[in-house]
Amino acid sequence: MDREFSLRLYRQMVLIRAFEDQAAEQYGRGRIGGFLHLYIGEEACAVGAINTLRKEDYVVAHYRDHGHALVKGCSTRAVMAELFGKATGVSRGMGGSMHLFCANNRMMGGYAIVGGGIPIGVGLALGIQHQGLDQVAMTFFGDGAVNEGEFHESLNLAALWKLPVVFVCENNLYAMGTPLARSSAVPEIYKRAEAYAMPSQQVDGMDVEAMYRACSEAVERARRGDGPTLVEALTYRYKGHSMADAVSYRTREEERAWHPRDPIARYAQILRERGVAEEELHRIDQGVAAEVEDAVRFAEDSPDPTFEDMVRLTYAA
Amino acid sequence: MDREFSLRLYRQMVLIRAFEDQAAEQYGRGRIGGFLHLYIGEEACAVGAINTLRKEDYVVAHYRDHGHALVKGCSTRAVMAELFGKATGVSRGMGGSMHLFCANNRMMGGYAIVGGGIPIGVGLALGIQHQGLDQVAMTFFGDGAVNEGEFHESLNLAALWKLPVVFVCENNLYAMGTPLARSSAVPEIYKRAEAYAMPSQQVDGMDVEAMYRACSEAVERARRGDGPTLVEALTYRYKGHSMADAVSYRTREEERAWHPRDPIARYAQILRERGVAEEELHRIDQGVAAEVEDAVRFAEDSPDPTFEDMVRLTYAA
Amino acid sequence: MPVMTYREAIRQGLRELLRDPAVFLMGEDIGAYGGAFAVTKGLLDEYGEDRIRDTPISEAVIIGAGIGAVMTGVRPIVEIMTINFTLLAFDVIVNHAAKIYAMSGGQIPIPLIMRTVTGSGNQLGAQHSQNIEGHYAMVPGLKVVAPATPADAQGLLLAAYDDRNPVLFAEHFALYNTKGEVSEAPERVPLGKGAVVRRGADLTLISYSRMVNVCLEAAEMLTQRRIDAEVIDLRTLRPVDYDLILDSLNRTHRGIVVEEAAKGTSIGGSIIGELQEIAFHTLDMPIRWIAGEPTPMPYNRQLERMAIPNATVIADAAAQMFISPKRRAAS
Amino acid sequence: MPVMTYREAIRQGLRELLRDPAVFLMGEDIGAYGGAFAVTKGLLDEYGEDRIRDTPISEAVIIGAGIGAVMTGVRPIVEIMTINFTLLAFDVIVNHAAKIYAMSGGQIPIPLIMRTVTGSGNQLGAQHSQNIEGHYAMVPGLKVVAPATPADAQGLLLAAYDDRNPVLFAEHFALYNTKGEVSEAPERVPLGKGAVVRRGADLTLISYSRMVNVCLEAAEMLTQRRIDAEVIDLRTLRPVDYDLILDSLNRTHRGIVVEEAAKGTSIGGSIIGELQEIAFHTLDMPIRWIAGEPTPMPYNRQLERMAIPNATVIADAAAQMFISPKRRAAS
Ligand SMILES: Cc1ncc(C[n+]2csc(CCOP(=O)(O)OP(=O)(O)O)c2C)c(N)n1
Ligand SMILES: Cc1ncc(C[n+]2csc(CCOP(=O)(O)OP(=O)(O)O)c2C)c(N)n1
Ligand SMILES: [Mg+2]
Ligand SMILES: [Mg+2]
Repeated sequence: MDREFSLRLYRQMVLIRAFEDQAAEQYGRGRIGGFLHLYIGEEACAVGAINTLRKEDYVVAHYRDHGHALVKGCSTRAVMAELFGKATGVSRGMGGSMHLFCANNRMMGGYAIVGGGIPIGVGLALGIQHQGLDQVAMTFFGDGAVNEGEFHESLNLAALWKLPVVFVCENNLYAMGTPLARSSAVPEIYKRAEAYAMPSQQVDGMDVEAMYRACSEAVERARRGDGPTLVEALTYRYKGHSMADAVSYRTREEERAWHPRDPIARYAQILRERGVAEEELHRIDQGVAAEVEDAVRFAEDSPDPTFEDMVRLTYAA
Repeated sequence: MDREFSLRLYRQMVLIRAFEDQAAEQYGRGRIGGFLHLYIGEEACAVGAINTLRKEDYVVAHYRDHGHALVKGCSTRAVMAELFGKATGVSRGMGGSMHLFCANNRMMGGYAIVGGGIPIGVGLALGIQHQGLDQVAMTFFGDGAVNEGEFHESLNLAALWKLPVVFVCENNLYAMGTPLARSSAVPEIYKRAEAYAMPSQQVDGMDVEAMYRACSEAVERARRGDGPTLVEALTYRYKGHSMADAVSYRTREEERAWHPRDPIARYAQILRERGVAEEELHRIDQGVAAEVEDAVRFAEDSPDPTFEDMVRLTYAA
Repeated sequence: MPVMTYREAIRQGLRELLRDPAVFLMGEDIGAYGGAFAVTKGLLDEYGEDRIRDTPISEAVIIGAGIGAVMTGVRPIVEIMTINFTLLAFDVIVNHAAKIYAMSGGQIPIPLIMRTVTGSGNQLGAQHSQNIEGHYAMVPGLKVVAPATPADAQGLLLAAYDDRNPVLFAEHFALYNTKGEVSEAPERVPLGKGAVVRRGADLTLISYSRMVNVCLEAAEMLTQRRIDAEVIDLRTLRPVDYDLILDSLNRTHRGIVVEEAAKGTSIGGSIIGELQEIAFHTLDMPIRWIAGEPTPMPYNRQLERMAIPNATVIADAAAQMFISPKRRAAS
Repeated sequence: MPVMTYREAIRQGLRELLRDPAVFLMGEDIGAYGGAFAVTKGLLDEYGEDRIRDTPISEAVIIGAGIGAVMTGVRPIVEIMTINFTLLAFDVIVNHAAKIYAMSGGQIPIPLIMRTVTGSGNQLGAQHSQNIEGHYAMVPGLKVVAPATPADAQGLLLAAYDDRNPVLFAEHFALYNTKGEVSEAPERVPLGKGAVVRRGADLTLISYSRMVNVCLEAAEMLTQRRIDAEVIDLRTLRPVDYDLILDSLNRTHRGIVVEEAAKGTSIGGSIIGELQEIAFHTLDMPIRWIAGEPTPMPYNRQLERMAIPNATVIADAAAQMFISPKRRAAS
């Protein structure tokens, strides 16, 4: 893999982690409200997957969506400002952490209804197909979402109509406190695609290049007009489901077992082995830290949206 | 197969057909309202499947439910009276053709929402399991219903919890005017069960004994506590979707090709080959004709439910 | 002006919209079957499979895919066979279609037309006889339209296409064969504007969809009793045209809201709730509220008839308002 | 009487019901996780997996399986994590749970308790901040309960268990930590009966769930202005206790309906629609209707606060009713 591109992947993962750490801190200070779902541990999924896309391709995410928004091109400032509920936020302070939208970057939203983004991803692909474009839609969701009926309806329609959509299931083994084996009769999620004769694959979601490779293949297939793919990324969220979660449903041993697989530490090691200097990595880390701090300041200094904004935004004129 | 039992299967199929013919006629005369969905051609499905059940087992059906109700033990009179909307109908004239209920016979309803009965079948099985009983729930639906999300949620839950339920998909190749291949990415419906590691089987739904055998196995599995099965019955509706359907979406050739497979004619032939006398079959036919005529008279002579009935039946006291 | 049925008027409207290559139709049995109510009959042959898309029976993804598609700039017109089945897509409509524009801070409008069929009265039983448009008319972010005439059906459909918001378009099955004049050149009927379909001085009947015809019938009956009723067709249920209603009540000082939906399940309550605040002092007496029986719809023909308001009931209620308002209100 | 939180009162109520071996609980994360709002915390250890069933995220089949199960005589109490997610089961609740008793001609009652959590005010954004109980309260065949106090929460839960109909039981997340006295011995609070929670002579505030507390606060403020407000807690939203409201209005002659839900999305309109007919001549002026802003709920904290009624707004509106009713109504 091209050196510059590798460093880009690395930087994005580091950015997400730093962003999430900062978000957690600001949440603790009461500057961020609502639910906050951190993506720490899962960075390789969004980074590997979304880097296979072009700017004009579409992304849909669930509520654990900071990473997806940042990788798809939303500015760190605008994402942080959204978490602060400010008018300068990606969604003007109307959406919050769970609802990051950025039409310019074709980040078509985070959705707080489990599974809710899946049919929308199908629809984006339908719109692409109808226009005869060679774009792709990629839709992210968790392992818990695959038991919603909409997942099934979406896979069937996408396969039936050969729509250019890539379904990315971020299987972090838990849906809130429910382990996959207690919610899915068959815990290998990628197998669900067989019922629709849809290609599918299980990938190491802690390995950013593996994610990139698997999604590249899926995106190419979609772009060629050969229809959808289901990619199951095996990953782990290091933190609780949201800031409110005391994580009593899994053992500390299990958590520790995942740390050697940390997507960032592992990739840093790979880059070192490929000859990237320690200080280069360090420079990246520092650049990211500055970027996130700047974003916090920006968010703090930004104005709130107004009551008139709220009223006006109920209907498009 | 035991002679008496075979004749019972035969008689039930003949009864359904005669009932449906009569219903069509009465519909033409305006005595039956609403939508009327005939089961002509599909008789072997309900007859083969439901005869594997005990009286205390449960059945749930869709709106094409006359056959299921008759086989599960509802009286011909009460079913016909329901179609006439009379107070003596199985559902007191409140449900009509699409909503046949008979709690005594554990006919737990026909449902007019496609797929609507499927979760209810799962729930019946859950109630059975919670009580530690060895009963079984059987739920019928069409090929169109498998694309509803509820089908998928139901299969997953039933498989995950090993519930004693048998899913019977009556695949008559069309959902209204939509052929299966244009609605399902994989037209082999039984394959959908694999996504949940659920046993499944495709059966000739025009062969009453084949249906009986396949469902016996499924029912035994459920009764043993080994969980659900999906049975896909390949069948054909000879008439339109409902009385309003001019059947313009399929060819007369296709229809004709199914006639040699007529479940009743074929089974009559088999019975003859097994030594049943022509006149015995004839006697059955005549008995059935009389039964259906009696049912029509009964329905005609029955009173309507009252306004007070309607008001009272909004809530259980 | 040519006379055509409500069904033909809608079909013509769809043809007009299909001139835009971004438009395509999507729904269950709208193609090969010609539509459960024959509205889209013939369109598959005219426009082909890419423009007239038969879908699986998957209401949630039909609407959901519609939402995603409009985000790319195309204009699917989705159809749910009857409004009863929209309940399977309730989350998609209410949690998604209605909220994305606001949640995105106004970046992403959802100009999605959702055609569906409402109504009771055909002995279809409880699951197939609901007037659920009222549920949608409660939801901020949605617009809801329920035309009563061929011209309005076509004109509102065209206006819904111009609108940048999700529009639930509720056609009434019992109106499909009713006829009326429809202008040759496509003419918009603006969303959010009701119409006075009968001028009258004594009393205002406020209604929508099929019940407008029933109100007109009642108004006719009332002439016998020398009562001159005005009839308002709301046409759009969200937003409601309160200006028009107020103007009428300021002249008549008496009003009846008439709905086919089971009482309390549509917008009658909300309308009265608003009106009694803004029109209290122009009202000689309380607004009467006539609606369907609050019960699951029975199959039996007689009972079903009794469960739905008819012209006699409306005319009687109206007449009573001119006899002894005090007694009535106190009873 | 012991003092406990709303959360504990419900948990105690569930324990009381779990004495019946036919009862079991079923829902997302109610077991190992202890419930999203910790209501069922500890119950898995006490009752085991067969009685406290964690489900997949499949709202439709959670409710649907509940319906089927009650038909066999067992008594699942199903939980949908928040009322926003019940929209994915809207068909199952409205087309099935609400209608089976009637459609079956009264053979098959559906005594299913559907617990869920309503409310806004926690910056959860548009998809997670809806008070959808009002949608259900429209539906014939359903009963809907929304308790405001620990004692009512427990008492209504027990009464819901005695009832033979489907009951949507809407708890408010912001009330879980509020405390109140709850009798030691389980005490039923009948469905369909409201309560006067504050006696007053001048004005009636009609509300439910968390807004009852806000109304009490407003009533307290009003004493400063020498206005003595009565506060009614509806407790059950379907059926509404009109007798209680009427009795109150006959004494006070002025009323305000207060709802947290976006205006027009709950039962306020229906209640006013009914009241102005049956109470017109006892009313000195129109009933005021105070509810949430009709907009998808914004995330921003200040805007969210502005979108939900508060005590000051209610008190001001009440005070205005004693200044110049004519001017107000005309404005
Ligand atoms: C329809 C719906 N049901 C329930 C919830 C509550 N909820 C929020 S997140 C979540 C778990 C989802 O888990 P998963 O899909 O695995 O995603 P993860 O959080 O692990 O990334 C649940 C149950 C919801 N938001 N929407
Ligand atoms: C949820 C829902 N969507 C649509 C319909 C309209 N509808 C009634 S029957 C039917 C076709 C169902 O076909 P299938 O499941 O194959 O059963 P069949 O009629 O062939 O027995 C449709 C679309 C409905 N009743 N419910
Ligand atoms: Mg997960
Ligand atoms: Mg079929």
